[in-house]
Amino acid sequence: MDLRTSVGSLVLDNPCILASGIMDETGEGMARILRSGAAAAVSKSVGTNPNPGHANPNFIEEEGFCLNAMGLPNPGIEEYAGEMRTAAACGKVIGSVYASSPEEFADLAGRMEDYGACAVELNLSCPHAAGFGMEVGTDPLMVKRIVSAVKDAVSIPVWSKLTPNTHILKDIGKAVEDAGGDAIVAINTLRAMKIIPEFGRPFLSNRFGGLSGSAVRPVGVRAVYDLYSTVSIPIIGVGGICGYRDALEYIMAGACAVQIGTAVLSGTDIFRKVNGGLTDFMREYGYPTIGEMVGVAHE
Amino acid sequence: MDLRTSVGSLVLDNPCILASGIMDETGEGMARILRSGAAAAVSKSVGTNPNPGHANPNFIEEEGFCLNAMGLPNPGIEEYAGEMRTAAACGKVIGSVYASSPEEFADLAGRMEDYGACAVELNLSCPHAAGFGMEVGTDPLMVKRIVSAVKDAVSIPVWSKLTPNTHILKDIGKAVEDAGGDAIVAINTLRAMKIIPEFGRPFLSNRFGGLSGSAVRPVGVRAVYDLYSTVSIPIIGVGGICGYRDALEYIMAGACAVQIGTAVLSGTDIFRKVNGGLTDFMREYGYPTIGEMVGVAHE
Amino acid sequence: MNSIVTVTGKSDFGDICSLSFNWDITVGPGQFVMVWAPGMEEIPLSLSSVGDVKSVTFRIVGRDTEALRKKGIGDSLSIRGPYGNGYRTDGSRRVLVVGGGIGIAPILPLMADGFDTALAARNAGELDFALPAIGKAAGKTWISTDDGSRGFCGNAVQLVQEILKEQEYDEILACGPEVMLFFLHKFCVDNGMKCQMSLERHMKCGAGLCGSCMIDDKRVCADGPVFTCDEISGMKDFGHSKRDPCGTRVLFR
Amino acid sequence: MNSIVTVTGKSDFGDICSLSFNWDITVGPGQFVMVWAPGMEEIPLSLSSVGDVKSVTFRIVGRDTEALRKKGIGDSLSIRGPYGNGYRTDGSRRVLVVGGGIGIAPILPLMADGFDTALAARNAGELDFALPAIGKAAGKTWISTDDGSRGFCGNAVQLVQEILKEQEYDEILACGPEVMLFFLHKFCVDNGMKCQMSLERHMKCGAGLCGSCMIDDKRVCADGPVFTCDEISGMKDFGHSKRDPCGTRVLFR
Ligand SMILES: Cc1cc2nc3c(=O)[nH]c(=O)nc-3n(C[C@H](O)[C@H](O)[C@H](O)COP(=O)(O)OP(=O)(O)OC[C@H]3O[C@@H](n4cnc5c(N)ncnc54)[C@H](O)[C@@H]3O)c2cc1C
Ligand SMILES: Cc1cc2nc3c(=O)[nH]c(=O)nc-3n(C[C@H](O)[C@H](O)[C@H](O)COP(=O)(O)OP(=O)(O)OC[C@H]3O[C@@H](n4cnc5c(N)ncnc54)[C@H](O)[C@@H]3O)c2cc1C
Ligand SMILES: Cc1cc2nc3c(=O)[nH]c(=O)nc-3n(C[C@H](O)[C@H](O)[C@H](O)COP(=O)(O)O)c2cc1C
Ligand SMILES: Cc1cc2nc3c(=O)[nH]c(=O)nc-3n(C[C@H](O)[C@H](O)[C@H](O)COP(=O)(O)O)c2cc1C
Ligand code: FES
Ligand code: FES
Repeated sequence: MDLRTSVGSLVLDNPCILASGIMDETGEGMARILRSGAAAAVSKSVGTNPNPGHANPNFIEEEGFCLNAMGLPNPGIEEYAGEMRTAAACGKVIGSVYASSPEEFADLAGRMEDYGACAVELNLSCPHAAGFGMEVGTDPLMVKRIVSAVKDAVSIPVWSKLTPNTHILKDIGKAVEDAGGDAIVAINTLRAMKIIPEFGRPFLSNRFGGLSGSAVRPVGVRAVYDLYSTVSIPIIGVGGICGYRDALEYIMAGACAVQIGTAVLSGTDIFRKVNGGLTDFMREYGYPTIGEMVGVAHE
Repeated sequence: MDLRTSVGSLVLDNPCILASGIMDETGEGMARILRSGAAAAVSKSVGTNPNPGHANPNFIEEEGFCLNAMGLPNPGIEEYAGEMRTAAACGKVIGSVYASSPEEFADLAGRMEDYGACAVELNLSCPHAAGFGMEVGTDPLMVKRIVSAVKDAVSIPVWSKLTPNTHILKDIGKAVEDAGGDAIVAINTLRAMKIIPEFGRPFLSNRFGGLSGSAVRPVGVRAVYDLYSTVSIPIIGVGGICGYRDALEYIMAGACAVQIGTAVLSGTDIFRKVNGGLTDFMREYGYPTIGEMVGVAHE
Repeated sequence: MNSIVTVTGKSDFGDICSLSFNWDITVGPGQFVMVWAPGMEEIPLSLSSVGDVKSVTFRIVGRDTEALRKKGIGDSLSIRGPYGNGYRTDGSRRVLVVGGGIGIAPILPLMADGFDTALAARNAGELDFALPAIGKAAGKTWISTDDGSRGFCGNAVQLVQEILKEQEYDEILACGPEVMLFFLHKFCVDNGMKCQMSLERHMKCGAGLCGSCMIDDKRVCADGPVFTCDEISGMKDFGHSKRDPCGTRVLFR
Repeated sequence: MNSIVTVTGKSDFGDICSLSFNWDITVGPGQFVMVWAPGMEEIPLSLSSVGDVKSVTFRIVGRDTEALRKKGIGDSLSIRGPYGNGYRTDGSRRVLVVGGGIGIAPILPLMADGFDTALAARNAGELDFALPAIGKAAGKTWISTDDGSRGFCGNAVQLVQEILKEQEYDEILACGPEVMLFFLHKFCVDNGMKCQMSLERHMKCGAGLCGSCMIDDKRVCADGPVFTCDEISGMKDFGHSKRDPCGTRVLFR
């Protein structure tokens, strides 16, 4: 069984990538995940300036899902250089960036390339950061301009991470493809809220947050399925993957690789476990490569 | 403690309503739920002609959520007269209708009024019926035309049930309000999919379905919170309510009543249980009426 | 939650087929599952054995049962459930189990539990699938066929009348065509016997949500499929009408 | 999942406050919770008692601890957790527990378990909150203050050196300011003693996801907060630098 897969020109040892925002604020955090069996790690989404993110409370886990509103905390692109270099020395790192204009995106992406990123991931999808994320990522024209600007600025592959909080996901996917984007990552979290009745107010300091974990998997699989039927660039699936069968849902829906976030709660060995499960499954069901499984659910 | 609440001019004995599509294909099913403590029941969404819905499999329950693609099965508005009359004899019934044009919506709504419905609920949100539901309900202009046409045709309150599968929920809510809609119901299910790896294909015959149950509650609460800050007509909250604290999340987000669907899986006594829990909570936390709790999480 | 199980055994008896599989879930006699594989619609089937190895036994009556019969050892099936309440037996009553036609399949687990059993079918061939179970039965068994080609000549109700001449029972547990159950229920009511009967209606969710399987205000999938004598007595639809997949009421012939 | 608990007890000792509440969850000594109520930011606090009644004991150092101290009996708190690994004690080693300053709070459950304990503080007043626990301690207790106002005059490391003159131990379990732990760790390494130490970093999720609490490649919230002597020996950041809420590295003074 061969777990290797490729996202366009980028070849990965296995399909499992660390999702952005998970243990990746520091270079050593990413390095550890790379040692734990992930084929690559996506960095924390980094902006131009240092950002402490939203105040606590900004995270809660419930049965079946997590809600977070970290608010994109990061030390700023300048300071992040060291973290990227530490991580990139240990394996493949994808630099995630957020910005509010095409120029700023292009600038940040260029820095990530300089720092040794093997690809850049554009955060067009965070649901709880005013002026960023899905606020720029639900306008197909804006998305097109951002992707074009970044494509002009870097020579590494450009991935666009999209939001499921829209009825025009296919249009946005098309915009990415039209602008020359190299891959689409889907999904980011669902815009959500938790209220504490005893206090009569929202739990998260930011009120709104993003839903992740098992609960969003059926939405993510659907999004990947929808995109696969619309674009021909590679798709990376993410959202609620907790085991190999979840990863297979995404792969069969059309993803050539997957990202794992919330399931790191169950341990950093999740990457090894998923890869082990995939190997056994492929042996039992006669799939020689990951590629043979990509998109089969469309047949 | 007084559990009474009102949705505009409609006064309800308690805030718990049966959601559309649950045990309401028949009049006797709705009658049973009304006897089980629900203040009102929403009928199955009914269209002009008989519709067997999508083929089996069209439902699956997992931990924390259900996925369904019933495909709006119903005997057609003509045949449904008997069911409505049976149910309306036992209590308040809201007639849910689906259609693809303003005229058809108006026609169906008129029939529901004739049958004794105390309000009509426009299904602008089903995520798995081609040409209906969210396909008409994500275009604010179309929504406005539909609501206007129905308002002209009936004298009972007109509720619009909206989809969370969009980034323009507030615009749609505004369109409903502008057209004179009497209330907004949020949310319908999230468009979603489940793939069976061993078979390499989607489980649901329709491939796409709708996600319901606990998993969608944080999305529903957020939607109600967003709408409450946008419109001033009443809002009815629905999505993943399994207990009184879940109902309180919706009420405090801005809902004056709630609907319960998937939690009927746990028993038809869910309505009584939620009402009991609400009474105890209101006593302990000093809320004399439901109305005092509506929207408090915005303060 | 569905389970993907692998078929480990298969037997064919004319137009009746039985598939067995390992499925590590506790199931009671009378409970059912929703069975699916690509290429067919998902259908409800009762479990015809409920030990470590489970099985379903079905008559080929249409497209989906035809598709299911094509499955062989090693093939995968999607199984949702178990759903429904099953028969309640507490040992305090003398019980006679009655199965008619393919309705014999769901009562095979009761037979395996040692209850006395009456089996009725149109002809001898239609009973073949039950012969292995009859061979192993610890309780008494009686057989009737409409054409007399095996056992007593007559229908299920007539067979029960015969049995009650020689033996006393407090309760009847039954499964079979609704017309048989209708007359058996009437017989029980007339003779002051308790009964539990497994009913059928068109099923979609199987779990008690969609409301497509209603008889009056009861969901066959979740409140049943096994109902008591009293519950059935109150059902206006019983023996009278059912719902098609649109929810339209259809009268029995 | 957070729990909403009701404060059932409160004590104030100068700038140290203790709140107790009923919370029906199993917690081990050294584990912590994220505590919140409207009007404050959520903060990590170790449990200072882990029996049927739980408590947190905290020094007022800023806005959120100030807000928390305003809570009284009957008020509600949101509690997330318990998080972290806690101290591992298996009875096979002779253990000395060492607490410094507010770092005494997390080791009170160990004291309640009967372990011998050394408590160090700046002055007598800062030890007041521990007196009830010292009164009830089954194991030996030693005290030191920087100014000699109570017990031995000196810091925690000096106190430990004194204790080891009269008594043998295999392992030290400690909590306190990082500078104290730094020298205590060095002492353990130099003297071939095992140790476990509870560390602190800025926490957001508390659950091991967000990565804001990293020391080297370890998450203090999920891989710690209690680390072994060997783990700490490998930490370049220990006693040297921490991360601010942006993730920027900040050197200790
Ligand atoms: C609780 C329950 C348990 C059952 N157990 C058994 C069993 O153990 N063995 C067995 O042979 N049969 C059993 N049946 C009946 C079985 O489900 C049908 O024979 C089967 O669905 C026929 O499908 P088909 O496509 O082959 O035939 P079709 O040509 O589709 O239909 C033939 C007839 O089967 C019935 N049917 C079809 N689809 C459904 C459905 N979704 N739900 C209910 N009935 C349906 C209808 O009466 C229909 O007229 C059970 C039914 C129920 C409700
Ligand atoms: C695992 C753990 C257990 C702890 N247990 C206790 C305890 O039992 N008793 C006790 O008094 N204190 C404990 N603390 C420290 C406590 O969390 C801080 O004192 C508190 O957060 C200060 O908040 P503030 O707003 O009052 O002060 P601020 O003015 O906000 O900050 C004062 C200092 O507190 C620390 N701090 C602030 N916010 C955080 C945060 N989110 N995470 C970590 N540190 C923070 C920083 O060092 C900061 O410089 C613990 C910390 C951790 C990480
Ligand atoms: C704590 C946390 C922080 C996150 N931060 C980011 C981020 O900075 N950038 C981003 O693109 N996605 C971020 N995400 C979203 C994840 O990368 C992922 O898309 C989402 O959580 C769904 O996957 P999962 O269910 O496997 O977690 C974050 C998610 C969580 C839970
Ligand atoms: C089996 C099933 C059938 C449904 N049918 C309808 C329908 O006909 N019309 C409609 O507006 N919503 C329908 N819904 C959506 C529910 O009314 C409700 O909006 C949704 O399930 C979320 O609420 P819940 O989590 O309480 O179930 C259906 C949901 C389920 C699970
Ligand atoms: S089949 Fe859905 S309620 Fe019975
Ligand atoms: S606080 Fe988030 S990983 Fe430790």
